[in-house]
Amino acid sequence: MLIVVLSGFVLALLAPTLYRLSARWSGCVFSLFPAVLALWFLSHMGEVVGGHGLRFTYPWIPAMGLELSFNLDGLGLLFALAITVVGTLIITYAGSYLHGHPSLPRFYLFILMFMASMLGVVLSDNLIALFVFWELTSVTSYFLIGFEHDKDTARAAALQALIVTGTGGLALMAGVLLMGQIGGSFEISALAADSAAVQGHRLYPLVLALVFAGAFTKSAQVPFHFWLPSAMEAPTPVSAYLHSATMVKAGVYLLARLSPVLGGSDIWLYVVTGFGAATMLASAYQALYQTDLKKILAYSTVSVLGTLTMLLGLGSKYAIQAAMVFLMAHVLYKAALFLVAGSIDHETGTRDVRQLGGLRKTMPIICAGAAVGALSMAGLPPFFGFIGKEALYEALTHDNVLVTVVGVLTSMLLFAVAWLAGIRPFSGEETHTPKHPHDPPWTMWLGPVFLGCLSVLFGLMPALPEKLLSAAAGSVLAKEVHMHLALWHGFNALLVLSLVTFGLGVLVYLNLAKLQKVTEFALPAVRCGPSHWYALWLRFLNWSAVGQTRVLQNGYLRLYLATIMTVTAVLAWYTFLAHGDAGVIEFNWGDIGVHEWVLGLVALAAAIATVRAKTFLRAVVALGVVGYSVALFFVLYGAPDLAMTQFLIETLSLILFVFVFYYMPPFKRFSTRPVMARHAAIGAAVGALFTLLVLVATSVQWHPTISTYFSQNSYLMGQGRNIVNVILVDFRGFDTLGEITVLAVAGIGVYSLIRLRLGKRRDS
Amino acid sequence: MVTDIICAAFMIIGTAFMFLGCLGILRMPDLLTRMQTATKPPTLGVACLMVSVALYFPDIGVTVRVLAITLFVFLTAPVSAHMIGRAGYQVGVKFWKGTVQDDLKDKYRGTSLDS
Amino acid sequence: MTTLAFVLLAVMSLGIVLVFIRLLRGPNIPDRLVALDLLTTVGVGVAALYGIAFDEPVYLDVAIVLALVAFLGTVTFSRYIEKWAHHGD
Amino acid sequence: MEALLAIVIGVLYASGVYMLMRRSIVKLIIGLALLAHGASLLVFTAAGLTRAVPPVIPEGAKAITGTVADPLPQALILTAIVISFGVQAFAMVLAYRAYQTVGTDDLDDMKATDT
Amino acid sequence: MNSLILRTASRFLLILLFQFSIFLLLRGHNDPGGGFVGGLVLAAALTLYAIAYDVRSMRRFLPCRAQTIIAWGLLAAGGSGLWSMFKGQPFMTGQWAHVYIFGLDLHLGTPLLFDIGVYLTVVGVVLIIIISLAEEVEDD
Amino acid sequence: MTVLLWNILLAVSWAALTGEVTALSLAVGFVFGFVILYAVRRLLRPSRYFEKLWQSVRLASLFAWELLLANLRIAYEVATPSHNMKPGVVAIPLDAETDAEITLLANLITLTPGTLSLDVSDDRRVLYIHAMYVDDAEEMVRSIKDGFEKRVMELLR
Amino acid sequence: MNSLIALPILIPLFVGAACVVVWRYVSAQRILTLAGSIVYLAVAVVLLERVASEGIQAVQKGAWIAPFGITIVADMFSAVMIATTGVVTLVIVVYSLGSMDRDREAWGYYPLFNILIMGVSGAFLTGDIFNLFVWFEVLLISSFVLLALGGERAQLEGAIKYVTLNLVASAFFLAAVGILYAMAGSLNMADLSVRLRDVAQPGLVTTLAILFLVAFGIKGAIFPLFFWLPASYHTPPVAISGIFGGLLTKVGVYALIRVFTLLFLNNVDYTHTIILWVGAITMVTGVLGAVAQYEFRRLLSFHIVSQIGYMVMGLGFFTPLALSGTVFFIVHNIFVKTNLFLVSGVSHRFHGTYDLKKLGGLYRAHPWVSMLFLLSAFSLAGVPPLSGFFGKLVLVKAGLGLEQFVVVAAALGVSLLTLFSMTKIWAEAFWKPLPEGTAVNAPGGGLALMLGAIVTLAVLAVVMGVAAGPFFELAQQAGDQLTNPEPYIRAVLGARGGS
Ligand code: NA
Ligand code: NA
Repeated sequence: MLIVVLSGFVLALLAPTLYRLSARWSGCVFSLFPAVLALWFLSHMGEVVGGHGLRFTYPWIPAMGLELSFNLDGLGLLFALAITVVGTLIITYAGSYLHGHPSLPRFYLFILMFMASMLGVVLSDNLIALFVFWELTSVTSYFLIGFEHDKDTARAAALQALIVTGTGGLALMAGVLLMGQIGGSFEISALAADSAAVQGHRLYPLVLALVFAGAFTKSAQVPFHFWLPSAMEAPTPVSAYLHSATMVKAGVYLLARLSPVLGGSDIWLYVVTGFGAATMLASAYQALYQTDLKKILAYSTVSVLGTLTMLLGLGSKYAIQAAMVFLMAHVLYKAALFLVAGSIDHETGTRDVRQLGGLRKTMPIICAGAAVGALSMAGLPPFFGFIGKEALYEALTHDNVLVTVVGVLTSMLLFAVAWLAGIRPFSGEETHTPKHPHDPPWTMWLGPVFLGCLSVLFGLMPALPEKLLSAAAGSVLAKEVHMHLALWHGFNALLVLSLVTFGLGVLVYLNLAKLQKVTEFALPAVRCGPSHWYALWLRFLNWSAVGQTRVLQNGYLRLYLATIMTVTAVLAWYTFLAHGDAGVIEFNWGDIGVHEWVLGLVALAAAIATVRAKTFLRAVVALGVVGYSVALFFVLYGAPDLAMTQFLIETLSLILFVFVFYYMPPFKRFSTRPVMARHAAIGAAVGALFTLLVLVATSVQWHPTISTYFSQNSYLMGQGRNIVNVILVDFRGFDTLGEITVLAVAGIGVYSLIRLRLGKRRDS
Repeated sequence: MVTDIICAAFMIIGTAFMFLGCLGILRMPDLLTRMQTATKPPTLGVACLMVSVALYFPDIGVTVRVLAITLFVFLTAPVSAHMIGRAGYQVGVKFWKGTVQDDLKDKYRGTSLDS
Repeated sequence: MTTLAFVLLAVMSLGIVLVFIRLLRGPNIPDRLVALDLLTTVGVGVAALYGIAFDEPVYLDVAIVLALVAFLGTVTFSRYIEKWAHHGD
Repeated sequence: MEALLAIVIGVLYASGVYMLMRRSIVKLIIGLALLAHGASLLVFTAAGLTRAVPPVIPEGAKAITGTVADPLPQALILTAIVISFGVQAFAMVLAYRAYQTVGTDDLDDMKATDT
Repeated sequence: MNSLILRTASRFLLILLFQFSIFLLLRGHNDPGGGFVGGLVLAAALTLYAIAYDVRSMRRFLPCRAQTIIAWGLLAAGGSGLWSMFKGQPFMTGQWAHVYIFGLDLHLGTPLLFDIGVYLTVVGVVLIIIISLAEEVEDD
Repeated sequence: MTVLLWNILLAVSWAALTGEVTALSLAVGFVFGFVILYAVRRLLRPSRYFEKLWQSVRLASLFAWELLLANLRIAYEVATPSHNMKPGVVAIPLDAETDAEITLLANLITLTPGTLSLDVSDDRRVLYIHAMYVDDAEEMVRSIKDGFEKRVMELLR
Repeated sequence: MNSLIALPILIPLFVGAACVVVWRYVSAQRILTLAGSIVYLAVAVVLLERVASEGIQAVQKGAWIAPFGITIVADMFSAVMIATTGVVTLVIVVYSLGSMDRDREAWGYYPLFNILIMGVSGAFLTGDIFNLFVWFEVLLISSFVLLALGGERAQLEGAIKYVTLNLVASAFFLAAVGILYAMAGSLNMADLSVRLRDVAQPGLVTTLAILFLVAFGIKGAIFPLFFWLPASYHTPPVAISGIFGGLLTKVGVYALIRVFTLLFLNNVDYTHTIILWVGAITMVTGVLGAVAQYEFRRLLSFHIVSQIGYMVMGLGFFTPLALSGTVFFIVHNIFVKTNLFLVSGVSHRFHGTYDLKKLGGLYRAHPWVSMLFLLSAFSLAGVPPLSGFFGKLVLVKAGLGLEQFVVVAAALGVSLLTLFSMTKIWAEAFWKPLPEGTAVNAPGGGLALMLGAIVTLAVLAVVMGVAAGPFFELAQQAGDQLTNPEPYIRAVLGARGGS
């Protein structure tokens, strides 16, 4: 199993290299891989439908609760087959569709990687592993959508898809982690076994919201659906694969997979059903307004995803069964229709339905495939789509009238859409198109034809997929399910509904233009809403980013300093006043000798003189006085070594000052009085802070210092009488080593900075 | 005892000379006259204080250092004065109104330095 | 002797104040420089008095260093003042 | 005594901070120097002051017996002084180079790398 | 702009201060002084000489480039700590040898070598800064 | 010869500085002295030494006397409220030639009564001094030339 | 034997000094530096292995017993940081051999680089708070010089801000150390940890903690103290940007973590809450800053700030899991961020600009370089299964465990925006067709070395993700040691466990 999932990644990485071996037949060669996988999955069909799911566990990062545990049950198998079978057809198709495209090797890389990730999603039992694969599908789809990256629109669409699904992904991540935390395990099977623990927890609504965010964005539920139509910038094989058969179903898959854990509650019911219902109706409606073949299909896909979501929300046995059937039907016809759309685009050079017509003559094989797909989509017998719709109606009628009405309305609209997308380009008169169309090579019609055949076959012999679908529904419902599918149920209410649907559908199609005009008023609300938000969000993001940066990173060093100093002063003062103990401070003015007063005042006056100096030299002289005063303090309090060093260093610093700033212009007064006052206030706050800290430090001593050790051992062990020096070269010689290193680097730095002048050379 | 008295005397004289220099630099009217008072009395003051120190610490090491300091001060103080005076003259500091003679003015045309 | 040294230290401090006033008042840079030079010379004296006051001859070493740096500083400053003068700043 | 020094330290920090916020690059460097003085005086004062007894073990003794100034902060400050000398020397040259290359000492003209 | 008086004085002072700096270096372990102060004094003396004459004249006193002095200083200081590592003791464990010459008990140890490293580094650094800056100013 | 003298001088001063006048400290001092002199060998010129001793004592006593006088005079000037001085810059023609002579002379002048060496002319022929009491400039020039300059030249030649 | 711990400090010192000795012979400097960095890496790996198998290692420098001498101590956190430093150093050296210009090489690049590594290693290994200050200064001065080396205008302007603000931080740091010593009487961090436990005025410790927070916060570039970083990190040559962006800022974070797990635990509710929120705001402001940028390296620089926020957030959570996540995240970030800078250098080689608007077409022209960028960029954005994902995962998990939902939401939002700006680079520099008028340069010599460096780090980003297990176990050990300082204290102070 590990090989099944991971080999895709390995092959993907090798794809660009392998491609060179046989560029011409690369599509066929690479399609062998999913075909083999499909066969492998088919070979396990017996065990799975017999209720003996396969489980494989490999440790990955146990410390993070991350294991590669794969579960092949009905639901997983259904999806895995969809992924591999459609994958086979798509890759075959793409080999021709993108033949000669410079980036074709990379296409294989990403599509194979995507496929492997998708398999990982539908097979993982570990939530974190599932999430890992989930994110990989988002990322690989980013590259697939942006495949034609020379186009601005493709890049924008790729980004949009990534941002929307990425946002959902992050929510899902939080949801997954919370779920694991609440439920005590990251294995879905373990969580499902104890779903009460999760659902009873006070954070359950949060978990639910997060998981929904992930699933709804991925499966393009309203209001997050807008990315999917934009994503039609992708090459058609990608749309066919990702945006009909696989990735967008990942959200639906997630809801199905987690419904034993999270489902069954009222929130689940209302939220999931509500979003699903809104999506199915709104997108079906929007589909009518599209002229781009692929966008029509995209909106219809969104609508179906809504239907599936709604069914998962309802959660009843019928609903789940219907979901499985409907899902399979959709995979079969929608992938086919996308491939058809791609072929039309490829052959005629346009996808605009208004420009297309009469293609049945020039592209007969494609036309056949398209017709089957469209009729199945329209829900007409004897195609599998009809069975799907029947199952849907059965589930809805078992529930309530509202959802039934929504279902019927959606089906009605989709009927018209199916006609628009699958029949209209082939019927009527031939039109003039940019290229002269004819049937594409077999690799490009194989897909629609094969899928069409399956639609017919399953429609006529529904018993064939019955067991698999039962097993899948069983996985969702966590109990054994025995479905019975048939084309003909007798003349009952469902049939009436179907007939009504067809009738209305025909009416809608025939009066499309009028209908469009009548309902136009609702369009902006539906269409512009969410994608407009995205645009707004982008603009807001950019605005706030630029604005924030302009405010914070404004380039004025003094403002940076003012900020830092203010933060320091405010935070430290607040902390001291709120937590500190001001009572410990002892003032002692009595013990100051005259010379100490004088020295202190001189130091103060010199500091102030430095600040107020009007010329550079005055400032330097005053600074020198400050430095010498400091040295004299060292003299006064028993630090001759320090005093000597300070005198020498201060003098050398002054010399450097004079050396360096020899040619600098005289001081100018730049600042206005209020600015200076503000800066003075900041300075005072910081200065007062340090005065305070010194007073505190001199008043408090919690523990005796370690200095006694030095006094005792400096001569005996360090062989020196000057304790300071012994500390410097021995006890704490490491400090000194670092210190002379600093000095050395400073010296070399000055040297190099003075001598190496790339800036000047380039300027001149 | 005698040593102590001599030591104290030198200390007082030395300090007095130094204070004299400090007072002079404040009181004198122009740069060069200030330098006259800032150079000579403090140099002598340091010498006196050094004698006092040498008497106070009867130690050969101290004595040598005292000699070294005295020598150093006597060597450097005039050089400092010379440097400052020259610089002051060159930047064209103004003489006191009572100045009677200036033989140097041909050598430099004083350039004014706004300090 | 120690007491005497302390008293003289106070006198010396007063002297420092006087020099400091000159340092602040200028009016020209050379005036300040003279003041600074004198300040360090006084510092040498203070170090000597301090050594006596606290019976600690190590301050003599400080005095030597102080004398050295005073000279160095003064010389450098004067040199640059001259340079400035010639530079026409 | 600590009280007076605490105020001196506060003023040094305050003036250093104030100077850092000027627009002239030279004042910036002066501000850094003031901060460095403040920091070394702070370390010195905070650890407690002892008048005039250097931490030197007298000739003949094997260890300190009486009260001496705490040697450890002195060693720390010595390290810090030397470090800040090196760093400031570099900062000065950097400022000089910047002045030379940008052609002004006004820091407000040196914000091309931010905006 | 040169001053004869200053030049003559600085020649005398250089000799005296050189000796004083070595004195400070060697006795630093027992009295105030040490590698830093010693190095700074010598550097100050050389700076004085550079100011009195010019940097080129001062450079003639250096046996090698200033950065080489710095490097050897670092190597001496760092190397003084290696000794003990070869003996299996932690880095920078003091190694002392008691040398008896002319009846005098002399303490020679790695901390002294360390201090010499400090001395060399300090001298080298101050000089390299002064040399760079002075030549920059003289170039202009 | 001079080098050797310098070297011995340095060895002795080293011993004195360390406070231990022993064979070892002298030897060490000699070694350091040698190193130092080697390092600064460009500074030294041939010169005589011992015969100068007497002259230097004479010069020193003259100097000490003048120094005391100078300071008392300044003390009077500073301590009294009014200024009685007549300052001025005076040029003194020089007979002294070598660096050492001129420097020593200039230093001595600076430390003595009311006079301060300001500068030496570029051709080393004139010493400019600032004097606080220029009553008679020529008398002043003469006294300096006969006093300090003569003795300095005696000593250093 | 235990001198092993000191070697990461000594090797760069001696190599650096030796490079100065052979100042005129650049090739000798290159060989020395390369050899030194290989030996360093070997030592670092051995040290890591030793710490993993034998526990915390400590050596008393000069054999002076703690807390009187300076202790060098390697717990798992330090050992991991040293090992990371070893890797990055070697990579940068290789990259420098291929990319550094002759001028800078001839004017001290290699010695300065070595000393920088010395300072970084010292900071990671020292057990003494003042010694930490010294190593900070060592790495700062080297970074100052490296930043300004060459003296181009942008470098100088950036360096002034960098130098000033870091020196301010140093002044605060020094003052804080002085006050700490005055009140607690020791400098050894383990000893201080014991001494600060029961004090009469815990509020004063908290006040002091704030001072350390500001000092290290400036150095580590947290909000609102980070201004120097985006002002300067994009100005020097790329190899220098790389080591700065990757390694240098983490030293500040390291110090922050060290003192706030060892010393300042008197009022965790107050201090670590501040840290937590500061972390949250830091990551948001940083990433917003990045969104606004169109200069490759400046964009990366703002991301540094943002990711510092992530690390600081982990400290704010202050649980073993969170600190493990932080350690993991730091290591990941060092590799990945360095690599992104290095990639920017390659793109600069090709087109002579860092401006994303002028760049383009790299994906078409250099697919392998693009893949290398992608691995790092997506790792930075936390895309699974690359290294960044696991760091994020653990931190988010830790935050959720504490029910810090707002902070976690911020972290996730930041992750999204990181992805957003990484894809901006991707879309602009790689996907977009090359705009008219942008130069196309021959890559010149040394490209193979540059790419070799990049490949190494990209592989590491993948390995740290796909095989995150062993790495995370080390991080877990580090996190456990950080939240339970007793073993550290015992290792430093011996059985006494205090003084
Ligand atoms: Na205290
Ligand atoms: Na104290």
